[in-house]
Amino acid sequence: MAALFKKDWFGLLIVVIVSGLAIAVLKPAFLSPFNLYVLMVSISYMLIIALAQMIIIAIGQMNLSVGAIGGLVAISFSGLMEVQQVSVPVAVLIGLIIGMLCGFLNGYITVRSGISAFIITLATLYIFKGINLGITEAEPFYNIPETVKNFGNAKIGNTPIPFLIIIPIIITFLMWIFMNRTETGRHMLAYGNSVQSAELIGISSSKVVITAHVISGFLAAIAGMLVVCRLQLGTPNIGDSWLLPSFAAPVIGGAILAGGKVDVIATSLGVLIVAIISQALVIFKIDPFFVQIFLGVMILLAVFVNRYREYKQEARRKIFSSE
Amino acid sequence: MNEFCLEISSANKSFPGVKALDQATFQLRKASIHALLGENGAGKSTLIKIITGVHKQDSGKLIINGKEETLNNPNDATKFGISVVHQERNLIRRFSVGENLMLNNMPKTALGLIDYNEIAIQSKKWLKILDLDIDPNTLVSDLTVAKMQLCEIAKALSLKAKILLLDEPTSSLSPQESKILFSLLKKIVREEGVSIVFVSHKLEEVFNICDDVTVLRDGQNACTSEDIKNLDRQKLVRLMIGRDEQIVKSTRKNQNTKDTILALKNVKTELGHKNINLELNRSEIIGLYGLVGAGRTELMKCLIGQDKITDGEVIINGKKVTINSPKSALEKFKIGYISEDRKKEGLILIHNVLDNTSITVWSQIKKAIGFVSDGMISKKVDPYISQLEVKTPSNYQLISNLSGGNQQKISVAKWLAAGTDILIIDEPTVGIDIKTKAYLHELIIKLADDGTSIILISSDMPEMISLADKIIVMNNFQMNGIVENNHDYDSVSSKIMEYIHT
Amino acid sequence: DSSDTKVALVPGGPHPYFAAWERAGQDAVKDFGLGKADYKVPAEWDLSQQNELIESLVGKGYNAVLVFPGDAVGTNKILGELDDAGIPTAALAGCVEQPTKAKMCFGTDTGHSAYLGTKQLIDAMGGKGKIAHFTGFLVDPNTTLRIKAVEKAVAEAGGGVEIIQVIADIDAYEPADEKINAFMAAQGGEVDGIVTTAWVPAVVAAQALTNMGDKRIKMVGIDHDEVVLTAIKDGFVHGTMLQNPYGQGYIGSYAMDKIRGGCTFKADAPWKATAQTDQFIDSGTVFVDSSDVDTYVDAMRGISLEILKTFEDDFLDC
Amino acid sequence: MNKKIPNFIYTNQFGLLCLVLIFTLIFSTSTDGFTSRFNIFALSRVIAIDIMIGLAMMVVILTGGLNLALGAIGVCAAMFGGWCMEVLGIPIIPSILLMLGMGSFLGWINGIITVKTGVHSFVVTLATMSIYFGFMTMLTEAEAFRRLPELFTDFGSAKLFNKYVSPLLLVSVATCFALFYLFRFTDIGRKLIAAGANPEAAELSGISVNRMFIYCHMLSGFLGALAAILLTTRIGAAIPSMAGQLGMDWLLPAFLAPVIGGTLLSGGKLSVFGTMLGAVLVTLLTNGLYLLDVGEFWIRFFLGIILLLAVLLDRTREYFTLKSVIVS
Ligand SMILES: Nc1ncnc2c1ncn2[C@@H]1O[C@H](COP(=O)(O)OP(=O)(O)OP(=O)(O)O)[C@@H](O)[C@H]1O
Ligand SMILES: Nc1ncnc2c1ncn2[C@@H]1O[C@H](COP(=O)(O)OP(=O)(O)OP(=O)(O)O)[C@@H](O)[C@H]1O
Ligand SMILES: [Mg+2]
Ligand SMILES: [Mg+2]
Repeated sequence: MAALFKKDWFGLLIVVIVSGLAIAVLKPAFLSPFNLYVLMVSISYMLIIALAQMIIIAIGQMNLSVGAIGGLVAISFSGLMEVQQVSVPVAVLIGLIIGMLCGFLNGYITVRSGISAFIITLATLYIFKGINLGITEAEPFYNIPETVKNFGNAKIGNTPIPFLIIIPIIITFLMWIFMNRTETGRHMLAYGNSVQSAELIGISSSKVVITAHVISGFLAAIAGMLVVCRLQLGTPNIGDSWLLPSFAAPVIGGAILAGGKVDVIATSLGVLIVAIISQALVIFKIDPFFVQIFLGVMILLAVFVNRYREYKQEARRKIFSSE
Repeated sequence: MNEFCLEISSANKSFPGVKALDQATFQLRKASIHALLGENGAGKSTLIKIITGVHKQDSGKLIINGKEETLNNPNDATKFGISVVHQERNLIRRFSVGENLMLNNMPKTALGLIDYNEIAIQSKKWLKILDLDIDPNTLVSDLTVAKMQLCEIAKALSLKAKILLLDEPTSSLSPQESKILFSLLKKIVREEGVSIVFVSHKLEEVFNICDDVTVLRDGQNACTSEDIKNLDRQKLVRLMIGRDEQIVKSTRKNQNTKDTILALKNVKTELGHKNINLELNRSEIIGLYGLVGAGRTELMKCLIGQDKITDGEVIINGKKVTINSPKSALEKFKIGYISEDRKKEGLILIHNVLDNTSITVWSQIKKAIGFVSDGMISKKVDPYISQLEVKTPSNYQLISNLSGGNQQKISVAKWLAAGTDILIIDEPTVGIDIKTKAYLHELIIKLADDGTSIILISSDMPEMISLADKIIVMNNFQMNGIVENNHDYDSVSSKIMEYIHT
Repeated sequence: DSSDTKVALVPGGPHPYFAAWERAGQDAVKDFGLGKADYKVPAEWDLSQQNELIESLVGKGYNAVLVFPGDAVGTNKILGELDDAGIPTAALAGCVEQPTKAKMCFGTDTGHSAYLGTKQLIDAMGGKGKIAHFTGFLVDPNTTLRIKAVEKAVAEAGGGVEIIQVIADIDAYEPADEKINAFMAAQGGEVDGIVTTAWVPAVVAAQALTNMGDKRIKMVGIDHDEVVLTAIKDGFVHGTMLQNPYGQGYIGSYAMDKIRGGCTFKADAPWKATAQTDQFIDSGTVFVDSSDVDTYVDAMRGISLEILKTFEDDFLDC
Repeated sequence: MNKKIPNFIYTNQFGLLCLVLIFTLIFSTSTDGFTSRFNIFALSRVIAIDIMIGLAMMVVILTGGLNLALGAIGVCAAMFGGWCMEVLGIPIIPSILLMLGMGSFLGWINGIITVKTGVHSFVVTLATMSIYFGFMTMLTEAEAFRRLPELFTDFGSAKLFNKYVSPLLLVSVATCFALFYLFRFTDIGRKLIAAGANPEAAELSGISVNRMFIYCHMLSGFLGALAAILLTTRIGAAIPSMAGQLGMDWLLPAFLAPVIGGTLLSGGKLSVFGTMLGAVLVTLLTNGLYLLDVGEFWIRFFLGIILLLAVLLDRTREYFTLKSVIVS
């Protein structure tokens, strides 16, 4: 228990459990299979989007172009299938390659120029979104193959678990391994902690930065394609609304924007909290004119609860250190 | 054919506005300990950074094991068996000690994943070698400065390098810790044929362990690979600073005022201090001595209102007061605190010399509607900057580009400029060259003579004994006793040690 | 001279709704001998961007502007300034609020369209049941009009119909998907009808009903997104309220040319009045259900030609 | 001791100035209409507002934080002002003061929460963005205030200097000078910068860091309100959607200008005139591209490319100037 208490994600877990229970008691429909299904669907791509941002936060940078990459991949993916009649696996592959290329571009230019990733990805945000609009002229692609549509809709057996969430779960697991158990992952965190120290230690900036951005692009690509599966159409707007949520989840999960401190589990719980809050707003039929206010207050509350735990922990450490 | 494992010939290195190395030459004999000495800013760290591939020389040759080589990054240096402890701490604060030690060379499981058990086991071994009793799973951010430094040394050793570069490894170590380190260094030189470059401002250490000496002055060689046997302290100092060492004699004028300016009575703090009683008179220097971790810094932070005093009385000029922030400490009670951790708490590295030195005086010198200009600031702080002989191309140089010693001078200068009544000075001469150290000592005495009351925290016993009027010995967040200082090293130091161990 | 007329057709941002304007402009150039009638899209869906674009177009020599107002009020200022510079303007597809310097509003009365759609829905539900309303950004004044119009239609239906939930601010696909599905999960069993009054919610709701395979819940959508039309054909959506973007661009360009040629609007023209303006010309709003979803394009063209035929006589003094 | 201030030509501002001049030259020779009176006037107005938005974000970036609620604060201030002028009939000047007060107040709330809870301003302002905007929508029911005093709205269309320049630009430039003065020549400005650069060191040097951070947030709210006032005079009405959904349309210009202008995202370093030039550069590029006829759907693409080239070019300049310093 004490070990649990020390974990970054413990407070968030409490928030999730308590709010989940509270909502379930007030509105039993919250735990209905269909609602759980819906919750999992919305978590599925948000989780990947959050991880795509998290890995960049880990190295102390920001990726403003996650949404633009996701959008570009989404329309390439659906466009290839509709216009070029490319088969699904090939389209997926090309989509992933595009995502990684975009990420590589971000990372490469950032490292080579020494300009802050914030500016570089802001510029590439325009570029990727520009290509997206240039290709589509703002018109969606509608002819998504049935297999893709079915994937977006199917549940596993008789459970309320959507097929869609399998990939995010695998990816979250892999990301956890990557950030905690691989040398490259640890080097990324070290780099995020202190660029100067990392360089003196002999960690290669270009390797760390480019890898992180490529992974970020890769994840954004997956998210983009998952959204296509889910929406069953490839609209150029995919990704437009990703930016803030992509930051919100890791930051609610205690990530430090300056870098070096991120946690995969806490980020996942951050995603879950945001999803639960926005679902609660619907379930409780909050008047549309109040929705924004509630949303803001809930986010603050969630963060405060987590913060309170840190507070307690700090107080304990102060007393410990005197003994 | 070549007895040198590492050579640098006629190296030049410039930074914007500064020529850090000017035709510098350096030769490291195999299986020897080579002292690299010089004043602050002489170019020692720059030389080391060239050897480790962090910087690239503008011209000049780098010869490793007889062959000319080019190093593009720190990893290249590692490949040649060069490992280093930089002057700045380079541990990843949010990682555990063990992981930091093994960061370049992580043990992996069959699956290619990091094996944390193995990390703990291996790192434990290296910690043991330095007599360090730290759990490898401790976070670095929870360590004291001294322990961090020891961890870095352990890390450098763990690479089993043939050439070991130590840039001021002992700057924040206690004599005991240094002693352990030195016997270890001697052992690896003797038994494993390792060659060591040793940078330090503590000349006793140099005479204690080094074989050869190279001295840099303003980036040029003042001497090259001189055998230590041919040198004595006086000669060495003359090589470094171009004149004889001035011995600071504590000739305090008016230390007999009985005008109590600050008193703590039965103070308790939220950090765990208990029963703290202290009386500071005008013009008095009180020393706080204790081993690292005794809670001296913390006590002072409570005094200036950074952390809370929970019980007891603080009396300033006879009046009971509450100090709730460093701001009111400075503005209302004229108390200043010179931090021991200049990078984190003392200076603003991304700002220039002028802004850093003047940070404490803006409120004082402002005119109507808060007007403060660079000119006004310069007028106020320039005297202190030049008095301390800060080595900087201009007042607009960024602090991060100054050498460590010069950074320390700035963090002192800003408090001189503030003109406080009570000055708390925490480890003032860590990493400071002997010339400046002597100067700082004179300065502290002069300040006290001129009416400032000083609380001096130092882990440097000789420094403490030469400066303080009385010495309070602390251990474990409590006061163990007070020693009246008669400036006789032997008797006072044995009394202090006695108190520490009670 | 018509060949001097250079019309810019400026939508609010990149959006498929307006795609027909491009074709309409080209056809107008051909059919009426205009100098230019170009479709110019702001890079982003943002009032300031739209203003910047319009200003740069004027800088480039366009001398008539048809604009989908980025904001019903906020766009007025620039229209006034264009008017001062002798450039005629009109609001297209959506209206600006009076007082305005726009020569007319040619488009859809958004409130009325929502009202009619809700009426259709209530009919389809047999005059009673529970309704949910999904709509766009609350800060768009049109959204408020739509919410009120739906309420009005419901009130007129007597006590049998009730609005159980309004979900707004879902103009992006991902949040729309999340919220609408959450609604279906919580209220899907209770609700009998859905009316959507913005493009994205219509698409997402149609998709959700299709995915659920639920034909019990009746839905009336808006606009002509393929997803909505397909769902109508498949019977998952009852119908949709269509507008006439092609006609808007085509006739709008024509009207601009006429005005530049010296025509003025008649004082006694058969204007319609809406909540926003009383210089409104309906570009045609039709309700389409499964019976006419395949032929709606022709129907629309018919309406356009109908309007064009009498446009000069009814509205203009030349 | 050498007291020379670093040479202007080595600074980021100089690089930006060059880029602005280069692009002005390119656009004025390769497009028709760029130098037309109408276009320059329109540009000056857009630039004025973007500068103000950029400055408002800059002063929070100074603390190492962000103010996502900037747009929401702006809209709230504008709507509040509209209400004062239209409904309460308060005269223009007091109304403007009230709007500025409103902006500062909302900024103050951001600051207080950030400082007292220690939660990163990103999350705090993400939440307050929702809250402020939600209250605004709820109270106004998204109704605009359109019957503002004519004197007020005329200001937005007024033309100066042979009808080339909007007075809004003068307000923004004056604000730049005021901020420059604040940060360069007053004790409080210097303290703000020091607190942002290294809070711990600043605190121990007798600066009340918390108070400084609150000031920064208040100043941000104040400038946000000022931007909203300019925008309101330009639009001629106070409308809830003037900064887009949740006020987020302001975020891009808000970040672009200061970051291009050399303000450090980690705090403690800013450049007022850099921010100004950043805003000028971005607006210039957008305008030029619209005029260049690159195909409207490709505009964003080219804007991105040029932006990238611009920062890379500036980087190269920096590299070479640094080299020349070493040599000398
Ligand atoms: N990155 C840098 N940029 C600019 N100047 C630098 C940089 N690094 C060092 N310098 C300058 O080069 C000179 C030599 O610095 P160096 O750190 O080598 O001195 P040092 O001998 O190690 O001094 P200390 O004993 O204080 O550590 C100094 O004047 C310093 O200000
Ligand atoms: N960042 C930290 N986190 C947790 N504990 C800490 C931290 N820094 C210091 N401590 C603890 O506080 C105590 C006192 O620290 P510190 O070493 O600064 O004392 P000190 O007497 O001022 O020593 P010195 O001045 O010689 O360094 C130690 O027990 C140390 O473990
Ligand atoms: Mg050094
Ligand atoms: Mg200490």
